[in-house]
Amino acid sequence: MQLALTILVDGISYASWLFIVALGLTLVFGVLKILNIAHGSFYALGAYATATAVAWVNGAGLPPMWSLPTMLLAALAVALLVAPLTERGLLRFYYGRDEVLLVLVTYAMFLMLEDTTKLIWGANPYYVSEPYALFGNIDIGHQSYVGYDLFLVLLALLVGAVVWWCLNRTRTGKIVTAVIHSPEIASSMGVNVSRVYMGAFVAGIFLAALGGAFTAPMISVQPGVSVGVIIISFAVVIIGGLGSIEGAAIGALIVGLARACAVHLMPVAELFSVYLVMALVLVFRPQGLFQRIQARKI
Amino acid sequence: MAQFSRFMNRNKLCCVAMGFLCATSAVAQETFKIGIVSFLSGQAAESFGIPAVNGAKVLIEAFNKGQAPAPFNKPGIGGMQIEAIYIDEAGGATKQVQELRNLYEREKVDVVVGYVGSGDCLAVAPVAEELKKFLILYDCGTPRIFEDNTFRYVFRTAAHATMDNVAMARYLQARKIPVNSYSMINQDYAWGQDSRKDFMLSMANLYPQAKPAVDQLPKFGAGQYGTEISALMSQPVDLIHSSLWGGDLQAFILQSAPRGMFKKSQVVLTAADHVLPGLGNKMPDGTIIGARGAYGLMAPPSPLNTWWWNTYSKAYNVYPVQAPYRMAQALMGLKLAVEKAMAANKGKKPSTEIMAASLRGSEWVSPAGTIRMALSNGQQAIQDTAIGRTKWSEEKKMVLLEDIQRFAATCVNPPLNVKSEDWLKSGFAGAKCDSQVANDKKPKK
Amino acid sequence: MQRLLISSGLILLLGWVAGAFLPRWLQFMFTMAMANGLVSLGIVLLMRGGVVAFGQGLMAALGGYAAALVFLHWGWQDALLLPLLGGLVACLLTAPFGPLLARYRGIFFSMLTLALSMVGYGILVKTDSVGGSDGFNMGRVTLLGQTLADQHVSMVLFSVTWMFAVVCSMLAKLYFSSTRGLVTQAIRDNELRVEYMGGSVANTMAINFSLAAFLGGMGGALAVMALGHIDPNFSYWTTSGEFVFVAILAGTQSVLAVMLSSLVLEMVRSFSSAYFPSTWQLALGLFLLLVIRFLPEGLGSLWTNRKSKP
Amino acid sequence: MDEQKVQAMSQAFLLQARGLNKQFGAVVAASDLNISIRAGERVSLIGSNGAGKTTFVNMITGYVKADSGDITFQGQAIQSFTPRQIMRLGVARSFQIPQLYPSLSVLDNMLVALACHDNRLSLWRTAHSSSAHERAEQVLSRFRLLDQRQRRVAELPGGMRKLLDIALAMTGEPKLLLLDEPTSGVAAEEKFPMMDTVMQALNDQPLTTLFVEHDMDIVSRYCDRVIAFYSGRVIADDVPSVALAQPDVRRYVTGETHA
Repeated sequence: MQLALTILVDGISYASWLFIVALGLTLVFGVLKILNIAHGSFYALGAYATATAVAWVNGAGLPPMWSLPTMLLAALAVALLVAPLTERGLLRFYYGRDEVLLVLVTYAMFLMLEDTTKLIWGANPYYVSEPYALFGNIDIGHQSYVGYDLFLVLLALLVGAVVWWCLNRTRTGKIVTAVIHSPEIASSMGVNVSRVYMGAFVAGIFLAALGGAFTAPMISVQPGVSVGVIIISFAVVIIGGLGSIEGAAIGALIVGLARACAVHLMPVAELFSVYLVMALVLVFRPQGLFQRIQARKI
Repeated sequence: MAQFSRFMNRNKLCCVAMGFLCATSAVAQETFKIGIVSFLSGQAAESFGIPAVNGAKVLIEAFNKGQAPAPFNKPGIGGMQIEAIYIDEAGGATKQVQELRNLYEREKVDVVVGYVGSGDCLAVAPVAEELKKFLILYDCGTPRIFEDNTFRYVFRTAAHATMDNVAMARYLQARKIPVNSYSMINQDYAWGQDSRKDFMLSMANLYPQAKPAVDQLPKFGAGQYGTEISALMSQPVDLIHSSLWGGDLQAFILQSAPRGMFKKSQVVLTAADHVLPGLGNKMPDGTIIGARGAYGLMAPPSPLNTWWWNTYSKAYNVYPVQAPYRMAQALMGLKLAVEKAMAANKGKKPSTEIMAASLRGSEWVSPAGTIRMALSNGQQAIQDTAIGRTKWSEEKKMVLLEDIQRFAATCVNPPLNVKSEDWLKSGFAGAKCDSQVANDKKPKK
Repeated sequence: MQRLLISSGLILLLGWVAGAFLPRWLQFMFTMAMANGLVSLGIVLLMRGGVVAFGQGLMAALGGYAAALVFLHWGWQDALLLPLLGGLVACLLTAPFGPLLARYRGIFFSMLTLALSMVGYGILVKTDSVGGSDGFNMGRVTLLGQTLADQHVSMVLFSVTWMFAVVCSMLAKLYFSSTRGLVTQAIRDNELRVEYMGGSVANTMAINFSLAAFLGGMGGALAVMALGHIDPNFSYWTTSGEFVFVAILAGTQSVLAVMLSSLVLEMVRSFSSAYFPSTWQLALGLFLLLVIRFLPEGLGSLWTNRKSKP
Repeated sequence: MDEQKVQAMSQAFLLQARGLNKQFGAVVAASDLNISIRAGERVSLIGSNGAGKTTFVNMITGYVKADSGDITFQGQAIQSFTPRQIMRLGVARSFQIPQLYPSLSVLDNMLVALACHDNRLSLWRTAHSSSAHERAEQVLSRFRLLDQRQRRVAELPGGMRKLLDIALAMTGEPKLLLLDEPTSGVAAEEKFPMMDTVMQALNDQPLTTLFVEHDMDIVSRYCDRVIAFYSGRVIADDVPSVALAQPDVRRYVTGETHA
């Protein structure tokens, strides 16, 4: 019982972190049909930006609570500066290419961003652990958790809700969903598709950066942080169904819980638990959990 | 298309330029070319690769200017200016094997000093042997390299990883720290798996009654340890052992300290010195850490060490940790060996054969104490090591180490021709632990 | 057919002669390029059917481990035998997955193969008996019972690899213009119609998958023979990514292009990491982008015009 | 009725559909369809859009599975078969949207069809054997496509695509040929020449043909039986002159065409 509770909490808190990152990935795929390997690099950028910004806030002697909005702004800055640059200056030249080809394009972007980040911030580690202490500790069962981790769960819920609302309750959202279903029809209805692409990409990158920004306090920001998140967030969106919001949520939960079970019950299996889940889901639901196969008109 | 072809042309030019460069360096005798390979990108860059390369840069500069203290004061290497080529170790063993061949046969280097990854070391060693080229492994840990093969041109100028966990267990015993149960968290690849095994065997020798409890093997570069920490803390134990390093270790500490893990159990980290400067007061006091040698804060005081400490600190305004020390002891050993070989070779640049012969079985004093090429027919070094306890110093604004205890090389390394694992299982048969220096002052900054 | 045989024979001889004059490092680079090229050729085979395998590294790993293990434990050390064996093992071990994977298309095929290769990676890292994540070394191969001296080994390995590369390329060319080869292309265009013509899409895909596995295993075995070392990274996703890149760079129209692209990648990576040690990823990434941008149909499109059959 | 009789009945017919039902959500595409086709008949299926013509064809060829009811071809129940199995029995079809291999040449399209039909796909035997070329070119010439054989299909005009689509279906030497709107998307003045070409090509062998068509002139000119659909039901089934004269047909089907 106690163990079950711990597994649940651990699983959920891991899942919520994963969800924020994966959401951006699935959004970008849904609209631009690009499975973005460089997503991890934007995550890293978010973390670095936060490291710099929060350090500055603390330096300015502002109250620690300020670091939360700062992190938000850092992520926003990354999204507004870098995303349009890469989308306009790079990605758009590859639109309409084969999905797998685009994976490679983003792989190249990933390589380049790795070195670029290193050129800007160097190889030394950055720490911004101050926010991590903001919410103190919370005891659940016999475990004492850091409040911040549970705050991330709330953040994830909030992010999920906001994105869902934007897509389903706003005019822009309707347009975006239209583009997701069929860019051709949307553009024939006078939608400026390239604007939507740009917007979706910025949003996706913002979510990646947000994930990085709010993870920064619990890690040491340094080269290589990007690699860890790529494949696992891939697994999430593949499990959930590419381009599906609720899919990303469920996928994140599945992965989080699977991993938590592995760690608590069978640590030796942790290494490939996630891939096994992914493979299994694909075998039984080729399109992922939240994607249906539409018959083609002949 | 235009860009593309231009790019290729540039490469052709590169080749030509390089060919020319090779030609010159082949005839000219006044330079000694060293290929230095370490992580310049990826997870190991921050903690190992770049500090080591930085160390190499300052040391080689000092060598070339003849500014290093005796016996390293001859300019360059025996008068030859040192020319270094740096290669990124990231990209896997396959890439390393190819780049090693390119270094020897395309860049015509006289020696390659490098490799942090055990897998890379295993892969490149036979290649150097096949090409009959001089190779110095300066860092990688696995004992398998020389225990599974015999080499003539391949050397390792640092002790292998067995030492780290043996010393840790001996420290616990020497400090009379009671351990009836212990948990472990190690990365799920060779380094972590080996450290875990070594520590368990060492504990079996010194703490036969101690029971292993939780045994976590997170994947390399996991970043998020919340779940593992819950698992570790779900069972009350006296001791928690970890061989995590670099970013993983930092993340683990940042995430576990607030949850009171370091208060609940005594935490021992076998390779943690390199995170101290960065973590600062985020490093919990009283943690027992190793440095994979008597490095950094635990280096034995000596003029040489003071010089090295100051030179490095001045250049990069952070004090040197294990990685630069390991690089330094490799380059120093190399310098002396080559100079000895030149003396034997009437001052001319010696052949690989002679250089290897003079490094084989030699010994020299490094900032971390004496290095002895004692094992595996004099190809594998042993060295003294030390373990200490962290203590944040408010006035120095840095983490210091107290209760430092040194262990003689012969006490924590297997004797000649005994495989590490057999030695551990034999209960450290033949270990000589007489010369134990107890706590002394760490060098002044 | 005759023309194909003669031309491949000539290419084979030319390569052998030319190889003898190369410096050893270049010989080795060619050897690796050909070995990797074979793995990528497998991907090209699948690409002609419209799917891209992102887990081809697993095939190379299986072939490599198989070769290295029989070398050590059964003492089979022949340079001509091991590659065939590697190919066979990879083919047989993955054959069961063929029919399953045949159902998948596009990104899902890629991701499922990737997942499989990562599971394989995990298992290999876990297996101490094969050296875990560090892998293990394999000794020097023999040729028809002859042991090889230090100074000959690199030339011999080059010649052997070159031979396998040329022969496989020839067979691949043959396959591309065969009935099943043509149907494979038809499947990429419109598999529904292939089914309506009475052709079995699933079979063809499964067969291509197994052929790709064979080539992957063979390439892996050749690479291991040259490297003398194998580790789980063969099966890591970035390795597969490079194989895929070579396939994309080559395009699906020419077999020769595959080998060429593989060589180009080796060159670019090696020189960029030698001349920009801390920004070589930047250079490599830039190169990938330029190629994909300016050679959408791959290198092959430079000399095969679209209309004519490959 | 007892088994023998059913057998006997279905023997008499080449194709027989009994009690077919199919719904897509709220849309009824087929409700209790009972249609029997004799060997040698030229039947045309008419009806407004969404009346269920194409769905019927899709059900026969296995692309869509009926919710209930059964289909027999030469007395063999085929409702559970895949398109591939059904095709192997001798049922071929063309498509409303031509289903071709755009990146291949016209000739290669035919070679694929032949290779699939022979069902002896080989890893080494070339697809470009002279015998295969002969057969392919023979069919192409019947459809007046011979001089296009080296063109990539992607570059073909719509009418030729339609022809090639039908030609592909024909290579299997089928017993039953289903043409789904052969003239849709073809310019008005090309319709008749095109249908003439098709019909001549068909005349060469005894072949039962079922075609979905909108153009009543084409219907009355080329077929000897008309089945009219309205919202999934058959509202008329007779020789063209009679069927097209029926009030229901005039109201629901042809009404919109000649108002």
